[in-house]
Amino acid sequence: MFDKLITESMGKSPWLFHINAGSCNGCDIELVAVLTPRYDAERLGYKLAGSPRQADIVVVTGPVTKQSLPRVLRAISQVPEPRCIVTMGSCPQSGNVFRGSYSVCGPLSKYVHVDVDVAGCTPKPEAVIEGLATATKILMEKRQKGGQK
Amino acid sequence: MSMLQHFPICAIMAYFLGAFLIVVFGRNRALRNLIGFLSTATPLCLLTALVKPVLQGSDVIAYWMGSRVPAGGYAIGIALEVDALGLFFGLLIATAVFVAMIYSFSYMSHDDNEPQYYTLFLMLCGGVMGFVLSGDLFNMFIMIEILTFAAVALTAFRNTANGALEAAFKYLVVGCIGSSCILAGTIMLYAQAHTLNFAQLAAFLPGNLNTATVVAYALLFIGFCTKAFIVPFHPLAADAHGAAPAPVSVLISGVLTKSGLYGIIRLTYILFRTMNLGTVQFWLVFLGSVSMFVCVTMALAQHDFKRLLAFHSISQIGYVLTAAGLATALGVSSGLYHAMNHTLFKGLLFLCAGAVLHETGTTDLGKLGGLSKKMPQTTVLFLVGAFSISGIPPFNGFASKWMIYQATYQKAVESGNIGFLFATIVALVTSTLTLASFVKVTQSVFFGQLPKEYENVKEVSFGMRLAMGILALLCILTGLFPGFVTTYLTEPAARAVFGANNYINAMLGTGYAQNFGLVDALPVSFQAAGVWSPISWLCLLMIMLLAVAIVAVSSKYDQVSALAKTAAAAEAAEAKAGPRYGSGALAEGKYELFFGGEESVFSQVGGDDLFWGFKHNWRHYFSFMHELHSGIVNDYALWAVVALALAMLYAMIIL
Amino acid sequence: MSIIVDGLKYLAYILIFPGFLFCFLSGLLLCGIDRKLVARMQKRVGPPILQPFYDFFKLLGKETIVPVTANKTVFLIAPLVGLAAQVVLQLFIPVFSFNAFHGVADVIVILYLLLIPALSVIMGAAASGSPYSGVGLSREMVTILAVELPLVLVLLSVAKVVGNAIGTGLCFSLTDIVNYQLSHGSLITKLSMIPAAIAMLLIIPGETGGHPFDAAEAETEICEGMLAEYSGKPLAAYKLSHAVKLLTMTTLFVALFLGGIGGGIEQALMTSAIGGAFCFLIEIVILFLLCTVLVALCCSFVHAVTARLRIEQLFKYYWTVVTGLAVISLVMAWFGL
Amino acid sequence: MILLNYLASFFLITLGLYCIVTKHDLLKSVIGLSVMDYGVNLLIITVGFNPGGTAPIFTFGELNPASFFVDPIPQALTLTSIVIGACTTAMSLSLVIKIREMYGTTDTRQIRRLRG
Repeated sequence: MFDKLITESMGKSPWLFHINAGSCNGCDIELVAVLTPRYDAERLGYKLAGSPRQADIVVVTGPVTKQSLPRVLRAISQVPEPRCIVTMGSCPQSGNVFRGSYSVCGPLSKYVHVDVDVAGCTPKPEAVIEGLATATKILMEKRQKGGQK
Repeated sequence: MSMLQHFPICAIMAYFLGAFLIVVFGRNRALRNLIGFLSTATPLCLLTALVKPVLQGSDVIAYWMGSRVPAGGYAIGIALEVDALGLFFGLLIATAVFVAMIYSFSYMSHDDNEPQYYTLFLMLCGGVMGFVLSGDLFNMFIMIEILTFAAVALTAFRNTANGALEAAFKYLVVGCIGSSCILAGTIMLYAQAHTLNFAQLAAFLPGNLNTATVVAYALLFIGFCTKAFIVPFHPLAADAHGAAPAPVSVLISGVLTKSGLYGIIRLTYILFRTMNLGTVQFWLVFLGSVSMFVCVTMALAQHDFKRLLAFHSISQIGYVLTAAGLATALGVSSGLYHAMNHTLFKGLLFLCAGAVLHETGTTDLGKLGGLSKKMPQTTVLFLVGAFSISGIPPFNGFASKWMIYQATYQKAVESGNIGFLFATIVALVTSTLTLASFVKVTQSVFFGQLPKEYENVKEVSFGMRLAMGILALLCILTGLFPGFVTTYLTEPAARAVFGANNYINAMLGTGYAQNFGLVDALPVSFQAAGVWSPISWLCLLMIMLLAVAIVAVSSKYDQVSALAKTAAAAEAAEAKAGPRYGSGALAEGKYELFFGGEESVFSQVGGDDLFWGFKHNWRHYFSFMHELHSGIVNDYALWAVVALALAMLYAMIIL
Repeated sequence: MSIIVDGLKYLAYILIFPGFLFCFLSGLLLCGIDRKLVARMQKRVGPPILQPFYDFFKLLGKETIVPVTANKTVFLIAPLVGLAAQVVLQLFIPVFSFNAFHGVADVIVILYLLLIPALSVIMGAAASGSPYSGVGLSREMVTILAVELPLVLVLLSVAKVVGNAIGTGLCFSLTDIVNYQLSHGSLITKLSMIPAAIAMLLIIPGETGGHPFDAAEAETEICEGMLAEYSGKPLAAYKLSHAVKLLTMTTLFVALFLGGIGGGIEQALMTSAIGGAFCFLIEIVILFLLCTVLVALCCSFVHAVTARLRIEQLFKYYWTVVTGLAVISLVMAWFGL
Repeated sequence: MILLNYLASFFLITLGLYCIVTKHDLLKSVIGLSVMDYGVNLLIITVGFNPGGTAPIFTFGELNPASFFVDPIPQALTLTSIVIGACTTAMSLSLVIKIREMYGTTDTRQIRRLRG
C-alpha cells in the first residue's frame, strides 16, 4: 500500500529540471509561460527544481550543440531514478533550422533514451502540458516496473 | 587528614620535580615520556583524592611550608591554602595538563629539543598549579613569573614558525608590564597590611579600604587581566596561540587564562569583598561583555585556524568574567561551570587544530578543505568541540551558557539595572556569532572539497586521538549531567567564593575572622540554578533512534536502488544494441557534484568571505578593528598602560 | 507501574501529539495552504492543498544519490537530526493549557533548539562539498545571525512583561507565560507587546526561509543552495522539517502572544458541558486555525507581494527595522507599560 | 626623604612605561622593561624602610631596647624581584637576537606579521 502511495504521489508531484542545449530561448520562455497564471502547471504539481538532484523530468530545449552535449548528458545523469526525459520543441528532435550546422550534434535521441517528444517551434503551452502529463505517466510506469523487479 | 594536608604541595612539586628530572634524564625518549606521564598523572590523582573532603565536606586545607604556623595572629610563613575554589581550578588544570601531555607524546615527536619542551611544559604546569593553590600573595607573583616565562619560551619554541618569536616578544613585554603591576599591587597591600598572607589580608582589608588599597586592587586586577587576556590584552593571546604548538595552546587557553580568572575572583570576592560591589560588578560585567563581543567579531575576520580559536578562547573567557562578575551565587556558579567547559572544549578544539597542522602542515583556512574524508575521527571530535563552544544542546557549553543567561537576566531584574540586560543580549548574540564562525571552520577545513595536495593525508595517531577523545567525552558528560556538575563541583566552589570567613578561620585558627568583626559578604542561594530535566534529552535520543530505525526499515523494502540498477542495465543494453555515441556516457558523472552541467572542478568555498552579508554591514567596524590590531608591540603596551590608568582612576572614583 | 504509564504517555506525546504524527500532518498541511494561498493571490489555481504530501511521498520513492565528495555519514544523518530536533522543539511548546513537558519549556532552550535544525541543514550542506551548498550555507548562517538578535529581544521582552506581572521579576518558562495568559488574557492586547508581536511576525518568514528572506535557498540563483546535492529520502526529511518549522514558529507565536485565546475557549466549553477530550480536540483545531492565519499573514501575503532580498539587505533589514521594533517593545516592557 | 623615594620609584616606573610605549626599537623596549622593574624594586625597598631602623640580622645581644628593625620581608622580596628582572632581561634579549636574525631589523613597526 505504501508502495502504491508513493507511485500515486509520483504522478502528482513531478518536478522539472530545464536544460537549455543551445536553444533560441523561444521554448524556454514558453516553458516558463506554462507555469505562469494563465496555464498554471503548478495545479498539477509541476514545479521547476533548481538542481537536477531533485528533478523527476528533464526538459531539454535546443538543438544540442557540440558545446552543450557533454553538459547535457552529465546533468541528465545526475537526475536520480526514476526519471523521464522530455524534449521540447523541434530542435532536440531534428535540429530544426540548425540542422546540418557543424556545431549541432543532435538529435538528442542519438545519445539517451528520450521518453517524450513535444514537437513545434515553439510548442503551444497546451502541447507542453500534454507532453509533461505523458511523461508523468511514464514516470509512474517506470516506478511500478522498478517496484515489480 | 594529616596525610591529605601534604597533597597540595606534592601536587605542585610533582610538576617541578618532573621538569628537573627531564632535564637530567631527558635524552632517553621512553624515560622522558614516563617521567612526563607520571608527573602529570600524580597531581591529578592527588587532587582527586582531595575532592571528598574539600568539595563535598567544604574543608579548607591549610599547609604551612616548613611548619611555620602563624603566631599571635600573624602569618609569617609561606602557606598553601586549598579551598573549594582553588581545588576546582586545580582539578581543571591537572586534567587539561594531563591530556595535553598525552597528546604531546605523539605530536611533538618530530620536533627537536624535546627535553627542553617537556621541561618548559612542566614548569608552566607547576607555575599555574602553584598559583591556584597558593595562599600567599607574593608566592602567587613568583608563580606568575614562572608561568609567564615558561609560556613565553613555549610560544617561541618553534621559532622557525611564522611569527613565533614576534608573538613571544609581544607576550613578554605586555606580560611583564602585567607582572610588574601585580608586584606593585602586592607591595602596596603589604605596606598597608604588613602581611602577604591571603587569609590575613582578607581579614584586614574589608575594614581598611583606602586609596592605596584600592589602587592596589586596580594594579592587581590589571595584572590578572593580562594573564587572562581580557580585552585589551587579547591580541597577545591570538599571537601566542597562532605560533605555539597545539598542546601549549591548550595550556595557554585552558590553564593560563584560568589562573588569571582565579586571581580576579579571589581578589574581588575574598580580599576586596566590602568594596562598592555594585560598581565593581558593573566593571567586571562590562569588561566581560566587551571581551565577548570584540573577540568573537575578531574571530570572524580571521583566516588562520588557530588564531581564530584563540580569539574565541578570549570570547569565552569574557563569558566567564561576565558571569563571575555578577556577585550572585548563580552567576559565580555558572561562571565557574563555563570556565570548566572552556578548558574542555577549547582544549579539544586546539588539539584538533594541532591534528590538522600535524597532518597537513598548515592552518590556513583558505588552503584546507575536505579533510573529513581523510580524518573522520578528528572531524567528529572537532564537531563535538564546535557544538560545545557554540552552546548547542545537549553539549556542555549549552548548560553553562544557559545558566549565564539566567544569571545575567536575573541580576538585571533584581538590580533594576538595564546594563546587565545588555550583557544577556550580548551573550546570546555572541553565542550565535560563535556558531557562525565554527560553521566557517567546519566548512573550510573539514567539509567542502579536498585539495589535491592533501590526497595522502592520514588520520592522526592513536595517542592524539585518545587525548582528544578524553576531552570530547568530558564535554558530552558534563553537558548531559549538568545537575551533577553544579552540585558537586561549581556550587561548593561558588560557596567558597562567598565564604571568606571559612577561608580565614581555616588558615589562622577558628574565631579569627570574627575577631575582626566580619560577616559573610553575601548569602548564597541556589534556587534559580535548577537545570532542566534530563528526560527531555532522553526523548531527543529516542526520537533520533526512532528516525534512524524508520529509515533502516524503510530502506529494507526499498525498490529504488533496484530501479536504478535496472535502469542502468537497460541503458547499457541499449547502448550496446544501438549505435550510440559514447556508450555509458550517462553513468559517468552521476556521483559527481552538480556544477551546472560542467565537469566538476576544484572550487572550495573558503572561509574568508563566507559571511559576506554580515561583514558588509559591519565593514566600518571591521576595518577599524583591523587597524586597531596593528601588531606593533608599542600599541599593545599603550593599551595596557591606558587600561591601567583607567582602572586606577575608576577604582579611586568608586571608593 | 506508574513508570510504564508515564512511559506510554511520553511515547504517545512523541508519536502522536504533539509529536511526529501531528507535526507531519499539520506541518505539511500548513505548507500546502501556504502554497495554495500564494497561488490564489497571484490569480493562479494553485496546487492541491495536499501537494506537500505528494511531494514528500514522491521523494521517498526517489533514488538517494550521495556525491563522491560528500562525507557520507554526516550527509545522511544531518537531515534526520534536523527533523528530530524540530519535532522535539514542537514538544516543548505548550498548546494552551496542554504541555508535554511541564516546567521544562524554557524560552532559551527553545532559542537554542531552533538553531539545531538550521545547523543540521548547514552541516549536511557543508558535508556535500558542493560550492552551491557552500554559498547557500553562508547565506543561511547570516540569516540566522540576522534573525537571532530580534528574536532574543522579543523573547526577553515577553519574559519581562510576564515576570513583572507574576511578580518573580523574570519569567523564562514558556509554561508560565502561557498559564499567565490563560488567566489574564493574551499578551498581544498589551501595548508594549504589539511591536514585539509585529517583530515576531517578521521573524517567522526569516526563520523558516520564506520569501523575501530566502536568499539561502534561492533556487534560480544558486541551484537550491544548501539542498543542491540532496535527493530522495534526505531531501524528504528536509522538506518535512521545513514544514514542521513553519508549524513550530507559528505555534510559538501563539504561545507567546495569543495564549489567552485558549482560556476563553476552555471557559466557554467547560460551561457548555462538553468536557475533556473534546475540548482538547477543539483546542488543537483552534491552534491549527490560528497557525493558518499567521502563515497567511506573514508568509503567503509577504511571499505574494515581495521580491527576494539580497543577503546583506536582509541582514540590514533585520538588524534595523525588526530589531528596532523589538527594542521598542523591550524598553516599554522594562518601564512597565 | 621617604617621599623622594616614592617619587623616584613612580618616576622610574613612568619612565619605563613611556619608553616601552613610544620607542620603536626592541632593545629600547627591553631597557624600558628593566627601568620599570627598578622602579618597582625601589618601591618595595621604600615600603619596608624604617627611618633609623637597624638591619634585621643582629642578635638580641647587640641591640638595645630602643632599636628597631627595618622590615626584612620587602628586602627578601626585592632580592627575588631583582632575580626575576634579570631573567626577564636575559630572556627578552635572547628573543631580540633571534628576531634580529629572522626579520633583519629591530624596528617594532616592521615586526608585525601577526596582526588584524
